[in-house]
Amino acid sequence: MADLSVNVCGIDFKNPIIPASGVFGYGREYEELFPLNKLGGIATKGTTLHLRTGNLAPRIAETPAGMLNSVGLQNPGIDHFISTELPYLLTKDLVVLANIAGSTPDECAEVAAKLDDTDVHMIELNISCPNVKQGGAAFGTSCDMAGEVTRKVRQATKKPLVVKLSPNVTSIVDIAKSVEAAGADAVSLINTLLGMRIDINTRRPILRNNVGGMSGPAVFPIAVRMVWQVANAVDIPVIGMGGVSSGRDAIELMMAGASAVQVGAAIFTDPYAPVKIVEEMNEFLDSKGITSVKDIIGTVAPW
Amino acid sequence: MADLSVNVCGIDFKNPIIPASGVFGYGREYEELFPLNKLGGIATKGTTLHLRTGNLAPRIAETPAGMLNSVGLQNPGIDHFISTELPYLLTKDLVVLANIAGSTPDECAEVAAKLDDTDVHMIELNISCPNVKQGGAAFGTSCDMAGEVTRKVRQATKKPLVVKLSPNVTSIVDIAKSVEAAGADAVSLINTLLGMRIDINTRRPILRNNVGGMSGPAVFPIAVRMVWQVANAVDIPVIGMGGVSSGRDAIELMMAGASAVQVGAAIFTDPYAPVKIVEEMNEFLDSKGITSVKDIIGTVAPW
Amino acid sequence: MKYIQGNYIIASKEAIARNIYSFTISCPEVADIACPGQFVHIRAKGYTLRRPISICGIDKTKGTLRIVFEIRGEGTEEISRLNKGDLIDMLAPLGHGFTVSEKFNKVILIGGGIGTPPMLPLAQIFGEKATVISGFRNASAVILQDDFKRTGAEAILCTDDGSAGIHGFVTEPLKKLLTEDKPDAVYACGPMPMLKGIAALCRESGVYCEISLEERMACGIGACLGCACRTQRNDEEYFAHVCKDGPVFNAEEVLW
Amino acid sequence: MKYIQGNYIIASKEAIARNIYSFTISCPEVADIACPGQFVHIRAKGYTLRRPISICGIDKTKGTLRIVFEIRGEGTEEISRLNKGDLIDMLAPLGHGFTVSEKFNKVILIGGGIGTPPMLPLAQIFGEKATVISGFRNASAVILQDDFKRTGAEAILCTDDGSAGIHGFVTEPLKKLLTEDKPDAVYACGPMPMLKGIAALCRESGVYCEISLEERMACGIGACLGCACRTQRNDEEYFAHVCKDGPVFNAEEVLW
Ligand SMILES: Cc1cc2nc3c(=O)[nH]c(=O)nc-3n(C[C@H](O)[C@H](O)[C@H](O)COP(=O)(O)OP(=O)(O)OC[C@H]3O[C@@H](n4cnc5c(N)ncnc54)[C@H](O)[C@@H]3O)c2cc1C
Ligand SMILES: Cc1cc2nc3c(=O)[nH]c(=O)nc-3n(C[C@H](O)[C@H](O)[C@H](O)COP(=O)(O)OP(=O)(O)OC[C@H]3O[C@@H](n4cnc5c(N)ncnc54)[C@H](O)[C@@H]3O)c2cc1C
Ligand SMILES: Cc1cc2nc3c(=O)[nH]c(=O)nc-3n(C[C@H](O)[C@H](O)[C@H](O)COP(=O)(O)O)c2cc1C
Ligand SMILES: Cc1cc2nc3c(=O)[nH]c(=O)nc-3n(C[C@H](O)[C@H](O)[C@H](O)COP(=O)(O)O)c2cc1C
Ligand code: FES
Ligand code: FES
Repeated sequence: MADLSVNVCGIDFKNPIIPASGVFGYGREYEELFPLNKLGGIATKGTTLHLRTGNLAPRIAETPAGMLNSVGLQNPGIDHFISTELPYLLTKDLVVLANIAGSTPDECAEVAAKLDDTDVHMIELNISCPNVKQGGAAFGTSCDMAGEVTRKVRQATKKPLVVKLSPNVTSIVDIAKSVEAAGADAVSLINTLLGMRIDINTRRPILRNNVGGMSGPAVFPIAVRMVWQVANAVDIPVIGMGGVSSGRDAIELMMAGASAVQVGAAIFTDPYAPVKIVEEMNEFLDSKGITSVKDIIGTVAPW
Repeated sequence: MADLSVNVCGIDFKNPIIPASGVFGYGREYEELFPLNKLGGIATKGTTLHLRTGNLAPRIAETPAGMLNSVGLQNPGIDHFISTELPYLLTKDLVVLANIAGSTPDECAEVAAKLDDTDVHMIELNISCPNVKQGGAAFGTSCDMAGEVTRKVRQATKKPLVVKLSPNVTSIVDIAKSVEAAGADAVSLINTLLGMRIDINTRRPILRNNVGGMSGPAVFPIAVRMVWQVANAVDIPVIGMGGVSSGRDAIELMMAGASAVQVGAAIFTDPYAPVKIVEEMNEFLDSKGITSVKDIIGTVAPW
Repeated sequence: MKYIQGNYIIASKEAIARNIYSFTISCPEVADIACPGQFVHIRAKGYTLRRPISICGIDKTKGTLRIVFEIRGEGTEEISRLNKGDLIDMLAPLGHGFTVSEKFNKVILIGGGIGTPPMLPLAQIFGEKATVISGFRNASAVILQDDFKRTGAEAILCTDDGSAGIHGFVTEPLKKLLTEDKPDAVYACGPMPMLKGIAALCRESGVYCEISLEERMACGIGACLGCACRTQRNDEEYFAHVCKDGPVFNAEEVLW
Repeated sequence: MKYIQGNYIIASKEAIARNIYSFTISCPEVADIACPGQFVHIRAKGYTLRRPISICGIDKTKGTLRIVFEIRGEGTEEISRLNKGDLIDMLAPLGHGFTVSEKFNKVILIGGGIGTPPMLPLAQIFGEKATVISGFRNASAVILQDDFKRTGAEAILCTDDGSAGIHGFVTEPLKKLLTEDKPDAVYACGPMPMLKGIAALCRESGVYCEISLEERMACGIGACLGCACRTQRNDEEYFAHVCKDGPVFNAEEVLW
């Protein structure tokens, strides 16, 4: 049994596996299947200042080895999260990353400020949601905006601040550097890639929002590349995600430079995916005689 | 039997299907399997001023529903193309798109100038190859550079000029507009997405070049989105590609706005893919009573 | 709420119409807790998303569930390749089913096309108290009529082209029944325009109506918020989720 | 050059060692034109890239090819699930095979691990003129020894751990043979370090040596330029392609 624990900006995780924001709600639904304490952490559904109803349906489309979603940040608002969901999650013996978003930098800061008074472990600031009109990807695709929103949120909270980056950019390294300079304690990547599917019988986009965010195994090579580039360019830790569906994938992303790994769409294919991934990682490490998963982080040897 | 012919900037194609540059060499190898005149056109292997040896192997990696390549523009040089490959292809009753690349705008222009004296039908200027150190993606990820190289090549040739765009950008629409303004007659998209895979046993990137370009079905939703965005933003025709592996995919990309469709990685899975795609498109059109494939171009009705 | 994910043996497989298959699946722990109107979420090998399919039969004694599905695309085609004896990966039972009240003495069950299967467990419960109206494109698409008759329910068959049963839509016999002999409840599943028409008729007649909706799903259990459906409760608009709050909704709550 | 893509019936399937399978495939038109050293490019359901596998037997009379492959990853695992009677999708025969000369009176064939199969068609041609040296990790990985013996060739077996045959690498017996009784040619296939060692020994002894290389492939027919191999011809460096110019190369031409 290898030591699977990791530490990301001062927070201890019993293992590196975290269900990604948006696929796991606030944990209650999957708790019917397994105890949440099997997980290293949970990234909660993107939460905003006020309740949001999200986009019209259809919000989901399938793609080769992946999917599109255009949920559009439906959520009950941060007050509900703090009063009802967070206290429950905090009893579950796993790290809680509160994923937050907002239409303006000030709104993001206000949400973060509310969390600052709670016992939440980390804040994951989503500056990369492709499914909302304001904020979202607009923040994540400009270095200036990314820096500004990070700075404002930084000022609003002393919690470890993870900024979640968009892959829909020319240089994710530049964005990562700019949020690092603005005070982020870590970055997480990748959010979804903007995609589209059309029903050729009706000639309508399958998603009511026309376009949506692509995730799942299809995007894994892009995640590996971006994690590798960013981990080599910044001094803060990187939380990796994008298409991870097996222990081997998680190991690969950690070798590329991730200190912890989030799992999204794979959970829809197999709800036990995060738990199995933990087991598979352990098997791999044992088979190689590696005693601690920390020893593989960033160990890829480029040619 | 529906009318499958299309016309892209004045050039007639008997059908919209074109093997994409780099997967089909100069056509000779696949001619063992089927006559080239079954195809609408051929986009030839990216060719530069002088012979290039390309990158070290491994140059190929598999990914979920896709692949990476880092061939690095290995080619025999434009003079060989003009003396040996082009005359042969011109006897084959299909449109020849000469795909060209170069390390500097001037080099690209010089290659184009050489082609200007030949009977090649179109020039496809690749400003988006992720696998070479100079030129390549560097041109395709900046509006200024993309405009400059297009302008220089435009001045060097009167041939219809298609500029091939990179998906590794924040706004492909901006790049498309800038090459349109610089005199491109059409744009083709998408080239490959930059990705990486690591062999977790050796901790080495699978590709000797560390990173490579991702293509295949996995990228299809990104291609649909980008073709749709670009087709709605420019007045010149769009040649679509990226992950097309069936007649339904080709129809979808044309509904998104493509006037013709290139097929790449799918040919590796099934060498007859381009021929089958033509047949499947015809079947679909017939089943819907659509008499000409031209009638579906850009007909998606967004919500 | 309670659901399980597991691999279960297909006890029998039958092709009951062109491209329509019936599977009986041995899954005692699921059958034990399943209710009419719920669905199962099936993994199709090679596909990222599971496919939601209604429960068409629950046999708690034998520990089996029955599903009936049509090949509509690649995923259902892949599932249709499974054979008797193979394992099927299900997350089940899911969702909020039909409200079944012992007080109901007369109910109408309406199924349109591949929306017919979820009506069968209700027919089994209500028996002679139920009238089942099923509508299909044409005679070759007709399914489950003998099953309905075996429950003791009255079965009225309609086809769009008149090639079997009554020529016309299910709303015609429904109109007649609503005026002639007002039922306690109407339950329906099928294409949206049909459900909309049924809901309007029930509203006019003041009859309680429940409908089962479809939406594209990812998680199937209410976590991803993918399968939104605009509803209203207590005069407030509310984005419910088909997989958790539905698939069965009170027709009055749905904002069409 | 000539190759065909088609779906062919698997005439027989055998597990010949742990995770190693032997298929005999009925494909008269391919068998008819196949030569020793060529390979087939097999489609694995659900995977984008085909898998290259050497030809291990050619029976032009029966119209069959034999392949022997090891499960190394997901694609070969998928292919291993095919059974007798199933169709296998092949693009074949591909590549440039071994140079077989009637003038050769004594040849040495060397296979390392899963590099052994392509040596069998050569052994069939050379028969008693051939000495086959095969090397494996251990006794449980040993394959094809009886097949080699049936060709009349002399078969020398080595294992890394001495659990079968000679304890040590194939280069030991090779050294001996090169000095004792100089052959006309050496043919080899196996891991790179082994091939490098063999090439060096042959060069020292001035013996003609051909080796079969591996590289990751896409098209398999020379179109995509994916499977590059640094070689030199006429003192000029040249990026050859394993699928078309190889997999068999003159050892002298390869730049290691
Ligand atoms: C609660 C519920 C119960 C259902 N019960 C039945 C049933 O008993 N029998 C039956 O034949 N069908 C039923 N359906 C419809 C069935 O889920 C779809 O026909 C099926 O998902 C189509 O998958 P595919 O792979 O064939 O099509 P594809 O078009 O290849 O599927 C692509 C994606 O779209 C989704 N999708 C496509 N059509 C639908 C749809 N109508 N509803 C939801 N998702 C869709 C798929 O699930 C998949 O994610 C039900 C749907 C829901 C939501
Ligand atoms: C000319 C040639 C002949 C071969 N003959 C045989 C044979 O007779 N028997 C046998 O067991 N194996 C043979 N191999 C090796 C065989 O092709 C690989 O073991 C196989 O491709 C691995 O696929 P996978 O799905 O199991 O592995 P994965 O790692 O899942 O494959 C991922 C990708 O890498 C490629 N790949 C991985 N390893 C290799 C490799 N060693 N060579 C080339 N591509 C690789 C795969 O083709 C695929 O594209 C041969 C290879 C070549 C090039
Ligand atoms: C249905 C769905 C909803 C999502 N919602 C959010 C969200 O609210 N906030 C966020 O930061 N990311 C959200 N994401 C993105 C994921 O957290 C993750 O970054 C992405 O899906 C890539 O990982 P994967 O390929 O493992 O799914 C969502 C993804 C999906 C599929
Ligand atoms: C092996 C390989 C080589 C390629 N070489 C070139 C090239 O030389 N020039 C070019 O413009 N695009 C090149 N491409 C990109 C393709 O033309 C195409 O844009 C891309 O693969 C997306 O299409 P696909 O998903 O159908 O493969 C290459 C792609 C592959 C897979
Ligand atoms: S499918 Fe995830 S909430 Fe309904
Ligand atoms: S695999 Fe395409 S050239 Fe060899």
